[in-house]
Amino acid sequence: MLPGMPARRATVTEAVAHIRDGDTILCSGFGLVGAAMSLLEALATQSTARDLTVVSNNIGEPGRGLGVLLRQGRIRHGISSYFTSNPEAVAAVNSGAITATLLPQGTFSEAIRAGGAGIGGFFTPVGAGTLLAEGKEQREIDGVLHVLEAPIRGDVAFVYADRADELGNLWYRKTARNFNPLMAAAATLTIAEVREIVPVGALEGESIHTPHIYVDLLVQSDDR
Amino acid sequence: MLPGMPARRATVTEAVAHIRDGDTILCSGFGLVGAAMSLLEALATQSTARDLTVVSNNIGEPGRGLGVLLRQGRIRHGISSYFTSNPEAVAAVNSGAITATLLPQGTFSEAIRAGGAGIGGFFTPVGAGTLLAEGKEQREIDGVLHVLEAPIRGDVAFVYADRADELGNLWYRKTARNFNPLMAAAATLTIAEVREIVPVGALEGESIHTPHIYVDLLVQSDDR
Amino acid sequence: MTADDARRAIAARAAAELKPGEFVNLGIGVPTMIPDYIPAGSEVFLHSENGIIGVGPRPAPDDVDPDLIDASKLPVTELPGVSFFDSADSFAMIRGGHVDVAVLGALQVSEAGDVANWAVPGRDVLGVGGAMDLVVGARRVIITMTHVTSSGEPKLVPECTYPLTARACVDVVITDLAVFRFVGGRLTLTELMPGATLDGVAAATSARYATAL
Amino acid sequence: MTADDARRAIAARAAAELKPGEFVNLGIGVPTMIPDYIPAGSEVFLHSENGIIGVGPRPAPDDVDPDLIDASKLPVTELPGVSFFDSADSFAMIRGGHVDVAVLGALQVSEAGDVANWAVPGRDVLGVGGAMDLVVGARRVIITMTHVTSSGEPKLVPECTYPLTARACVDVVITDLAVFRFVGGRLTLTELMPGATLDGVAAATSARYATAL
Repeated sequence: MLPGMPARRATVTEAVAHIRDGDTILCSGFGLVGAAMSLLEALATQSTARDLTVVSNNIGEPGRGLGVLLRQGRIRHGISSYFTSNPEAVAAVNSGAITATLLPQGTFSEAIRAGGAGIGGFFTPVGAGTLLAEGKEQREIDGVLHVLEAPIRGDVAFVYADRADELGNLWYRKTARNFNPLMAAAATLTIAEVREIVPVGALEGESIHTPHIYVDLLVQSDDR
Repeated sequence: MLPGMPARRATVTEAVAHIRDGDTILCSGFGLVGAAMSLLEALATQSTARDLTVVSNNIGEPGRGLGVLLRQGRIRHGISSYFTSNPEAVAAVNSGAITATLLPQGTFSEAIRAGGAGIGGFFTPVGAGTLLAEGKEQREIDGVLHVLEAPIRGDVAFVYADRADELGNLWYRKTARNFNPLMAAAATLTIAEVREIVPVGALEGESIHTPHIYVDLLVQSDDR
Repeated sequence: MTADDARRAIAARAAAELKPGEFVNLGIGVPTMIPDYIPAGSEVFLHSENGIIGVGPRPAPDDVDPDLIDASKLPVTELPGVSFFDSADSFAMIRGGHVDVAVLGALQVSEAGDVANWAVPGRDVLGVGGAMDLVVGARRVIITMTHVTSSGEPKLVPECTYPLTARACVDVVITDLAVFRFVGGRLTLTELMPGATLDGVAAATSARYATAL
Repeated sequence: MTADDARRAIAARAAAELKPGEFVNLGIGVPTMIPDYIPAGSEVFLHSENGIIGVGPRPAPDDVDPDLIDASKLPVTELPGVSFFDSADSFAMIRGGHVDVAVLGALQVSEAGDVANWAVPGRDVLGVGGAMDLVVGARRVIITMTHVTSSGEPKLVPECTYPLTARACVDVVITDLAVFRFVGGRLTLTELMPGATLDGVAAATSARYATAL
């Protein structure tokens, strides 16, 4: 979140102009559900930013979502729980075209939450004693081996919401919520692609999933 | 959460019969807002459980909520961010009648969340280098001093919700949400006092704050 | 018995392990067949780690909702009382011990209850998903797998040779030949599947195990 | 000037520090008077750590909603676009650096920007609330306080003698005598309050400071 700015409306073109070479981008979505497809398309077609680190549960699918950016050779590093859903991402790691950090999905989620929540690190029992804990600090807590995991933050987050009000409060539909609230909180600049923008007051205060404090730019989705 | 049981309806009397001597009870509420007042009253008048550890942002008010239990001498230890809102709690600590653990409110909240979320501990910059970090592990992370905090769990949680469906899904109203979702997730037995019980399906899936996986007993509130 | 029959027999047997009121997470593969064998009204609540409790059956093609999928990324329906939550909350549920049962496939299970189910040495080690979280966090871990690999190698082994998912976390193993439980920490054959024999199981198992039918 | 006038002057001056679009947390005491001095339509969004963004004015007695309070445990109203969240999420916002400004009272501020505002030695050290989280987490920390204690002791001191809330976290100090900022890490007097003099400030301040009016 940038300091002192309410969410502003922007076009996808204006939005992706913020992405710089070397940026870390948090990309929401479980597979392509809840992914900001219009922003990803604009990033592929209207931006030349490269050497990107992408933090995303999957690296898109072949030729779809982040998969386009991968084919363009603009991804330098991926942080993910499941590269395997895009065979081209696996091939890119194996050929050395990109580097990879693999995390258990719960650790991946919790690390992004920690990044947004100002937590310096956390101990989890998940992955302790396995290949994925190699090189990380491990210790027994109450007799159970835990591994210390670091927070994850991004320069930019691409999130997708079904509805936003004009302030930038977000509401996610069904399982499209997934990583969106975590990523919205963990980036310096949070760009929300939304299906529908409603007047202030149209969302119930108890039902807002991401308060507008986390949202910098609102972009109308052209995905559906 | 007890294994393998959907939320069951119970009277306050049946509910407080689960409390044993020496139990740790997570008591929600910021002041008395969002506190399970019917359960607290039943605990005071219909149970003799003693040597209790109470985890609550405040130890009630004089003669109200947890303040009644305090007067009865049934609290052994308090974990709180603000004992000061009940002068009798302060006096009890100073006389040695109860022992106290003071935590910054954000650390208190995060520790309960960690307890429910299976996190073994977390580093926070808050409190590092102060009196409240004494005796705790501290380390610099990215140049900032952090303190390691442990998770908090309870034997029982008393939570208060405005609405529950018959499965035990909970919905909290306005600022009465406060510690309720955290505490509901961090106890072996979670007892929810609710203003209104509605049919299954009456709460929107996206709006449920505490899924019924966390709720063991549902009690009708007689507080309002 | 065809391979599909074998898989269906495993799924049906696994379904019988689930008790009313339990919150259950079903992994990909054989576990996704389990809902077909859960009687209606049994009050087994299905959790999927992408953020839902109250998963219903697969929809008819015309009823697919693009925002409603399970962890296999396939369309599902929702049951009354459904709730949705984000991924951090979902894995808080799993890691925090709130999910009663996880049913998953495996590549190997050791006689100590270790499980390997995410990676094959020498092949890509680039997808783990929620497997580690589920076997560590769920109160009861049920492994469903064919008894041997496609080349006939035992999967119930003295020690896992594949990269571990977690140590000492398995409670029940259901294969096309038998059901095993860890009784007092010891791998124990407790039931033969229809048509299987004790000798057949012994020949197909390299792990040491007790027998208590 | 009465004590209440002095407090109101501090609150009015603090209000002028807040910029449109900022998310602001107001502590107890003088900061609670600040909303009276924020012009309508200024788009300053008030956060209260018990779980709300969009705090409105105090309600008329007949309009009190028992479920709608601020961190002082007093009734408030809600503005359009209000959102509610739990305490872990609220402090994630604070600690994670999402709240732009925290305005709090203090017992002492040191010339290094340390603040002590939760405990007096020899008295009860049993209430800290959200003070530590706010001064560590907020992007900008504005301290509002009377320049000296009721017994005339300076509160702007070389080194805090009261238990610390946090080190090197203060950005602006507004008292009844002056406004100070940390400029290049150095405590700097930047403005005199109406009626105050440089000599008067110097006499009431034991911290070393630069002057840049």
